[in-house]
Amino acid sequence: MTKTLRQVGIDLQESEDNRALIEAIEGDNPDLTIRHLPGLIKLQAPGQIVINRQSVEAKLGREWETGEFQLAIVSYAGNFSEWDDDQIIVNWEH
Amino acid sequence: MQYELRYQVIEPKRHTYQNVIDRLGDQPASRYLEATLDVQPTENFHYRPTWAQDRELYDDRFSALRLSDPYAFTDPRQYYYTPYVTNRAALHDEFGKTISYLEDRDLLAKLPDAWQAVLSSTVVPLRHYESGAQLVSVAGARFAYGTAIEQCCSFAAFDRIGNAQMLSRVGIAVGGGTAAVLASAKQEWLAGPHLQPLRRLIEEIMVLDDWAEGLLAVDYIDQQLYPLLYQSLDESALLGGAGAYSLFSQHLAAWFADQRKWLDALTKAWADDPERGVANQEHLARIHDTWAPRATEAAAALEATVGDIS
Amino acid sequence: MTTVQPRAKKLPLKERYSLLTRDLDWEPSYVSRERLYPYTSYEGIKIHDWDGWTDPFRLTVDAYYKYQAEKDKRLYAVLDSFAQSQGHLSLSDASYLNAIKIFIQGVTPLEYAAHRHFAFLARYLEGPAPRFAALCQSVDELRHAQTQIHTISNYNKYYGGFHSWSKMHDRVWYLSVPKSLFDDAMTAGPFEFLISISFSFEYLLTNLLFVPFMSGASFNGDLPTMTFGFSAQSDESRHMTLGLEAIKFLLEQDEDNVPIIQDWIDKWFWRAYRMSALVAGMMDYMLPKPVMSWREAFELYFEDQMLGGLFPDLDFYGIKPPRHVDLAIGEKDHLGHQVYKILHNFSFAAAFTTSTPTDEHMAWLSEQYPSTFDRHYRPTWEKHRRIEAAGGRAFFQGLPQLCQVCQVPMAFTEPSDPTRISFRHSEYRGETFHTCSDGCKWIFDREPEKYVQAWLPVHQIYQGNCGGPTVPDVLNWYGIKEGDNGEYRGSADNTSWLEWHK
Amino acid sequence: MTVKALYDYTFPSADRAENFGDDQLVFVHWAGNPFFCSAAAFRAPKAIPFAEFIQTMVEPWAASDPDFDSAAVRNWRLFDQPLDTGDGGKTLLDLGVTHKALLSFDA
Repeated sequence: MTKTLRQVGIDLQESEDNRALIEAIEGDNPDLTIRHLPGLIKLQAPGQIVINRQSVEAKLGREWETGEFQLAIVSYAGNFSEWDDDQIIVNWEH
Repeated sequence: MQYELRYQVIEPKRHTYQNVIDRLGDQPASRYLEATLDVQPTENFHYRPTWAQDRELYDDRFSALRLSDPYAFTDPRQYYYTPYVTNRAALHDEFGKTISYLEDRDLLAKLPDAWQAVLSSTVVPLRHYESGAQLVSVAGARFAYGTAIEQCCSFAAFDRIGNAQMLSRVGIAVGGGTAAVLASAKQEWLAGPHLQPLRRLIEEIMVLDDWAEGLLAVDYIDQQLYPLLYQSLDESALLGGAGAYSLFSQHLAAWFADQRKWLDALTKAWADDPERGVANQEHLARIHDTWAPRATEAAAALEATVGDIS
Repeated sequence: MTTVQPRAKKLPLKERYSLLTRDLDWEPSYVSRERLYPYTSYEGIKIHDWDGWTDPFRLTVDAYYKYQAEKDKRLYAVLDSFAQSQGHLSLSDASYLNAIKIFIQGVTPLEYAAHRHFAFLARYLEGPAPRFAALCQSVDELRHAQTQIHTISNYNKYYGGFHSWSKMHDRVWYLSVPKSLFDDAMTAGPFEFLISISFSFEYLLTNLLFVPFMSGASFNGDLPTMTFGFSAQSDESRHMTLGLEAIKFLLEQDEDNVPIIQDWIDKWFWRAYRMSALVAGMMDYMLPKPVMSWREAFELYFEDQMLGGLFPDLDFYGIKPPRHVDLAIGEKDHLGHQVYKILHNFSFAAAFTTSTPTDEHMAWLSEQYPSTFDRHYRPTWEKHRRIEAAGGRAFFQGLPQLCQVCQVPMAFTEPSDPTRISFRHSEYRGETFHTCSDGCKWIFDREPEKYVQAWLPVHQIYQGNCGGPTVPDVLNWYGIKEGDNGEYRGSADNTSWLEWHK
Repeated sequence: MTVKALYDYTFPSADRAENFGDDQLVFVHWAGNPFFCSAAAFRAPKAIPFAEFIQTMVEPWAASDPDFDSAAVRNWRLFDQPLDTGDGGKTLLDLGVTHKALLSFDA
């Protein structure tokens, strides 16, 4: 199966609280493009965006539950194909 | 060095929204009132529901119990969303600490056998009763007339899932972190003779058309079950070496005390209504006579199984 | 977050979640399933296995309370400090608040309507997983309505137009556009409601409507609105997921569902898109410091993300992009201008004010709309400028013709000719019904029994149901007070603003 | 296609002709004038002579545009068909202008 490369996106609030999360996402998704709008940061990548608990915790210096991602997210384009204790993946399925 | 913060003094043109002013005069109003009074639409609906003949989208005829002013009732707890979730976050946080404490020390698994049996076969199965009560409450969230009443029903519906999840977590803990006890508890709910009068009753209440009648019918059951299981049994537990039972049941007792506040106030508002009070009292009596004896009967069947302990 | 729950020892998240939610259900045996769930068959949707529904968020009640209480703690801290420091004085301009007036009159009541009707789904859907997701959404929507009321409460103390939002939503002409849309969805069956609001509205269009709007709030110094907006959007992500899950679930359940769903997508895309026209007018004209044009937002959030991303995904199930989407794309360079013209023509009868755009703003519009603004829209604004230079202010001295379906004044133009108003009409039971576009006409012809009932504000005024025959009678019945309406320059808000900034 | 409902979903039109008694709704569009966002809606007696309708209802509305010149009004159309308004003495009803008809003119 060929992997689809349509863009997926996540919009996050641009705030001090979310800086570590954004850095972790940047680190784990090399093809990420970033756009700043007032109050908002828009992340896009071809195919998928992945968020790893361990990466976020490393940037934050504390424990972080994937559920806390709900405090940061403003919007997204794609599908949460995975959301478990360790990882969140946004992609298109077909 | 001293800083002086200087703000311009600006006289407000009005202190609150006009609908609140119309009711209470132009003075600062609480967040509860601003978020509650007159929020629900009342007129000029565009289309008729395809799912209910002869009804508007919001219609006080969805129940026989009506208020001439739907905002004659307000929640004595003054819950709008934020104080509601803040209060419940604390309740569940406390419960979470309790259950962690019980789990860390395996206290539920170490309960005397008789208490384990009561938990597994009678208390944990009631998570399904809570789930049924949720369905009844959420009907009020949709069909009650006026924001003051429906938001109490909405919160009660969410509470019920919360209660069901608390009982489920107890079940998981009793099962030593597995789903085994939840599975056997479900069998008890479906087939255990001591629970069938209750299950029959809640199923019959779940299909009632009148949301308020359903709410009161469930409350008659609550009024039997909560004092029995989470208060008097709690006392026996403390005396009978089952302190672990008491530790979790206090949270359900606390919820029930909170639930009473708005339901009692609402029942009073119905009965005291200047225009509809007499008719409401007749309906309340009918509803009581229809459902309260059934609740007593269902509770008695269940009480027989816990009687040995208490 | 300061406290972190210990992770469950033995049960993984997925299984634990399932035990705490869907496992609560049981098959009733003392009453029939049909009596318990009477509304899930009449729309023709076939469901074989309600357990096929998955919920990626796996939010348990305790986690829900914890996260939501934390969000609200942050939000209300912002509201309190903004109020205490007279933050409203640092807005870009008082005219900015016109957008917020339309928001509380038009959008807040929709949040409330969603609250009520997601409770309907939480009662009547047969599967415990979607019922729980609907219950969460129902209380979330109450949160949105109430946080908006509280955010805007502070502005209401100092500015006009906010004070009677609830009554206005039931009565005022432009607010019948959003109200009728939700009435339409709520009067339909539970599955159509799910596709209309969860999918077509929440998933397809909510980004387009809210995200640029909240950025606009941020850009214009409205910290509270930005904060409640982004805070609400974090719930919205869950709601979008419900929408996407709903559509996939229904499509996977039975092939016969596919044409029904396609039909609903076709209807609801256009219905929701037409309502969003109000936002187009707002984005292009009502922000003193504009942040993004309707066209750019439409391209970014709808064309790229939805047509480019989502619909190829849905193609797998045989779902095509919505009918009439080509018309929406075709008018993206016109929509905001045509809508603001309506508001500018009729703000004498509205609970907000309007103004002819300034030179600077027109320069921005030229830049954003190089192919249309100077050619089709600038000349009319220049004419208003001439009238105003001579001391006048032109309004539409009468009442507009409304579309029977979307209820927007019939201001939209032919796809092939932006100088000609698009008129469509249908005959039903011997009566004529006018619609503004092929999209609305198609919707009318599909279900005329529904749309003939519409409470069209202009026609109701003429039937004598709106307080009396004169404009002041009607404005009084609407709850509009002297100074809420008309032209911004010289209005009560403008006068106060200048006074406070002397 | 009809509305799917749990009962016979038939309701009268909210704006049926009888709700307006001896009057009716008429829509009037000034074609090609972008100053007005849309056509205007009027409630007019069915028996009003056309000229009177224009003079007492349409002209005050059209004068919202300061460039309006009543002498320039021409080319009346009923929906898409040319409408011969004669000397203006005929009533709306006589001219076939019925409830919720759309009239257009150039000016």
